[in-house]
Amino acid sequence: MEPRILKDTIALPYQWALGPVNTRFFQEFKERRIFGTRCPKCGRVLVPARAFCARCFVPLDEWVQVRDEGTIKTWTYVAYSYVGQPMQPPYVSALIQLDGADTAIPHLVAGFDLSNLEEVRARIRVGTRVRAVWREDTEGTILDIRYFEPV
Amino acid sequence: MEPRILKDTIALPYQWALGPVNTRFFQEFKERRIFGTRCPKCGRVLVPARAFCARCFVPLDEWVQVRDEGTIKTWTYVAYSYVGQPMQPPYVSALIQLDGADTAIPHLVAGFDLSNLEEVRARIRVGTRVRAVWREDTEGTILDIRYFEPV
Amino acid sequence: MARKVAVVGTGQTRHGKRQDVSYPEMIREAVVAALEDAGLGWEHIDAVVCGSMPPPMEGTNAPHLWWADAMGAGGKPLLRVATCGTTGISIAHAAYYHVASGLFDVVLAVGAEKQYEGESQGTMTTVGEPFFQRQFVAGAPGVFAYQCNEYAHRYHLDEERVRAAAAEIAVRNHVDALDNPFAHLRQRITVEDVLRSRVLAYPIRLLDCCPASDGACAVIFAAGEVAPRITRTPAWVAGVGYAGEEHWVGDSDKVWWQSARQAALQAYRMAGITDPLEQLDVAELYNPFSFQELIFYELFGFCGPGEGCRLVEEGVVRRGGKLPCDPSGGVLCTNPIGATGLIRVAEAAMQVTGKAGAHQVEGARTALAHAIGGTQQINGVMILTSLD
Amino acid sequence: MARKVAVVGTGQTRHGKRQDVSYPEMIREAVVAALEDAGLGWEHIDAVVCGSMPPPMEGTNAPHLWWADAMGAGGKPLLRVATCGTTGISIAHAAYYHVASGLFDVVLAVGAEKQYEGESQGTMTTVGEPFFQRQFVAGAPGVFAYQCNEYAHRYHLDEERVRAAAAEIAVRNHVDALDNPFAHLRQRITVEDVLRSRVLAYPIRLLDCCPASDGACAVIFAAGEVAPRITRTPAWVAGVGYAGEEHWVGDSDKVWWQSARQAALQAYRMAGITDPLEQLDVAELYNPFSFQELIFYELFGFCGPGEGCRLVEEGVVRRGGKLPCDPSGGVLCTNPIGATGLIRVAEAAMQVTGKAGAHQVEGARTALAHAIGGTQQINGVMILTSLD
Ligand SMILES: [Zn+2]
Ligand SMILES: [Zn+2]
Repeated sequence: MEPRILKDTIALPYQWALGPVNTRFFQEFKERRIFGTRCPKCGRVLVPARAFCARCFVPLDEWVQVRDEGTIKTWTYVAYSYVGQPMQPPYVSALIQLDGADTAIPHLVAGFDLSNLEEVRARIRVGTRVRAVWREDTEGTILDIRYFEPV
Repeated sequence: MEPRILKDTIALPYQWALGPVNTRFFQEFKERRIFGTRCPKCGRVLVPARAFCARCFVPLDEWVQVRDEGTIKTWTYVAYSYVGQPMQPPYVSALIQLDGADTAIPHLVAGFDLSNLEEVRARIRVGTRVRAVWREDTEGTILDIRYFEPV
Repeated sequence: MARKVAVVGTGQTRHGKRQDVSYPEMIREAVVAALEDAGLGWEHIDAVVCGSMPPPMEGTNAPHLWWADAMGAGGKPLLRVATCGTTGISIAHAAYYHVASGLFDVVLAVGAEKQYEGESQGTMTTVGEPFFQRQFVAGAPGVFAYQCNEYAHRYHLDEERVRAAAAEIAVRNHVDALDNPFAHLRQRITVEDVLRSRVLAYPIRLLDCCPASDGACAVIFAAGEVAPRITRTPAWVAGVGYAGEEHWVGDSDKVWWQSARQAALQAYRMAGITDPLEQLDVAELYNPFSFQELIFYELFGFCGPGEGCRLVEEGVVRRGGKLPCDPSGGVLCTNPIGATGLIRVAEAAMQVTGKAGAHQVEGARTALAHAIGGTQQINGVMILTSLD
Repeated sequence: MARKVAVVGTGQTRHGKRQDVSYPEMIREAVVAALEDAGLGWEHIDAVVCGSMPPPMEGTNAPHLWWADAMGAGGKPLLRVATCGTTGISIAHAAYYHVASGLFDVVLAVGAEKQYEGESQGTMTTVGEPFFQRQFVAGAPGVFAYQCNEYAHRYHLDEERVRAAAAEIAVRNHVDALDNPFAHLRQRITVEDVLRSRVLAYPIRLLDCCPASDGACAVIFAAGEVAPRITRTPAWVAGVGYAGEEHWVGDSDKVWWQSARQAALQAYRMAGITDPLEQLDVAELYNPFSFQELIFYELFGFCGPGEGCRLVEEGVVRRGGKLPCDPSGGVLCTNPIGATGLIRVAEAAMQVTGKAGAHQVEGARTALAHAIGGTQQINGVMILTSLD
């Protein structure tokens, strides 16, 4: 007898509390401003803004605006798809260090033809400068930046 | 600033392999027959049929048919609801030891007015005899038994 | 013979609906409180053991990674333990093994839950395997209601008497919670309120049932050689016991519950306890449902089988009685599940070191902490003492 | 000083698409094989430590409870560990601590996954926190592709040279897997096949990437006093190292990867290893993506920073070379994730006890096992030796 398979889907709703620091970060984000918090001990500006420093374990409350332009620290061209994937491939995902920040954030790099890997490699490498392209109607989520485009 | 909440739903599909023992169990179930497996060491008939005995750690291959009638070992009347609940309350969930089995299985007890707890308590207690009410069109799942009804 | 180990610090968040903080911010509250209690810096922690319920509870599928910075875990061994309801006591056991092994001197244990961020009962339903049991497991109340109904029947107890004793337990826990600044439910209730509250899963009514809580707990374990240098009041781990059960919900006895009994007996043996009612000063039992507590009195040897009601009726288990149970208000008033078992350990440590504040059991020297988990599949016990 | 501990038995299932068996039936295959290898009965096991990926991977939210009977865990302490990709090595560490603590003499460690029952990459995407990172984490290939591209840039390496070395690693692993009866992918491939296979996440191509596997692994750890009575060939745990990383993916360096380096150095210190290339005979590295292996050569001191390609080019890390890596075919050919780190430990034990069959590295005495997990957040190492 061929062993059988039982199929089903599990769907559960969530409501995640942002807390005060993320709430304020995204409030500023809505206005197209990006903030980090500076650690009084190690001096680093951490982006996105944090409630505490992972290296010094001290609370952070000095908010520092950083630029919406920065440098690609590393990147990848995603050309495969899977169930539950938030983005539609192909796309470029990258770690971007914004000017004024000591850390990098993941986001998309786009604004040019993404259909061909070799063309993408010609536009993007570690060190490429990029600038945020914002949505018209910001909502206070990380997707208010549609993507970063090469400068 | 009031801290914000982010809402989303995560839905993922599954396909669970039944394996040979469960496959055969549900094949018989489709024909309205319930089987256990007898342990050669402790002698117990385990229902649903198992590939091995939890107490003796030996493989089991002696299939034994048990009756679709049995005794309530314990029960509860479920009157609350929650997101993701498989059944619609109110309902009676019970552990039922089928005649010929040494273990009990969870299932529903119904076939009478479930709207009132006191009436349910008058019908159901530990020790109450019940009998399976089968679906017309069995599919080889545990819900081929619609519920057990008091005899 | 294992290395000596003590609890040297504990911390809890305010428990309840904590939508004011993100998950890591909540974790950090508990961690900072435990470090302050121990007088330690995060740099003194050698390893971190943490855990919560299955991750679909909060929809973040490896939460320890998100919590890492809040626990000061960068550059340290970081273990995530998840045994279901037992998680908190499993964390305590695992942290204890870390220290007892001689490889680590100071280990931070962290348990947490944010039940308001997801669907707890929907998640717990998927704890059951998908072929046979999942359809009929009506969340935690459904599972444990089985046990409660079977209990009354087993010992031919008058249902009204059991009902009254359980209500009394619910009232006692709610009253005690008023003296615990961390407790979630803080409301004075009466036996009538319990009996009039709506049925969730018979015989469990709303006021027989724990709340869904957000919250975190942190406990610091230290080796015998270093504990006395950290604190003047170490709470020594005198005994541990931990036992699993078979898988199938209908296979084994959940009234004379083998894994609970075995966990307690193991811990007693290690701690040299032969008469728990005499030798324990306080117990923090895992009582998400009032009725269950009666069963634990019996399994843990506070009384004989079927005699649980008597301990309530005679006041033995209330504050001022011979063996106060759940002076914190218990799980019944506070249940951030992944933290809950660890809160039992923290409360036991607080009691034996005189740090329990308004809910202190006077003169407590030896305390039992306990948790259960799964569809009645795991029991864990830890005994703490101030006696060196 | 920790108590001496040895691996006394290992067992693996056939890995691959295992829709022929249910989850518990698959678990039991590995457990029975390990018990047979050790010549033990399940009654000789004192405690069980098990784990897998986050439970949404298989849609059963506390799988250890479902596995309990298959592991013979009834009446025994049962711990579930889940640290993400590191799970298998975390299980090994936790089981080792159990025995080292002196509380348990014989502990069974079990890791498993059934990737064909759910959506692995969809589940792994939800490992990221929901506010900032989750949208951009393109499953495991996306995360580790970051690391691979940064690596080539950091050391100003010619991309074609790195590409060729990674392809060579992929080919070597596939060839080696043909000698491993448990391996999932069993196909001879060429460098050209790798370079022609489709891009998943640049620079990672299909043949640079591990498969999704079903499978289980079981390893039995025993105390130094009893191990020699169980087996004539104990594989002694000579060193363990385990370290976490900060949370945010963009905060720390994943090329000169601190947690990997620290885990290895801790394990080396404990094992008395000062020159790994000389003192190790074989290494089972965690290489779900071919490129990553180059980075581990460097972090683990097999060569200097930026020199990984040379070890491949000179044949140092192939069978017959000075330090064969992944003679089992590695993660690249077999990846039932929750088992994968434990398979590294099992393979290391098999190698140092001469039990590796057709993929045996002749005369192997000391072996390194390794695993990584999370969004590059945890590294664990265990060193096994037949030298008493
Ligand atoms: Zn800092
Ligand atoms: Zn048997």
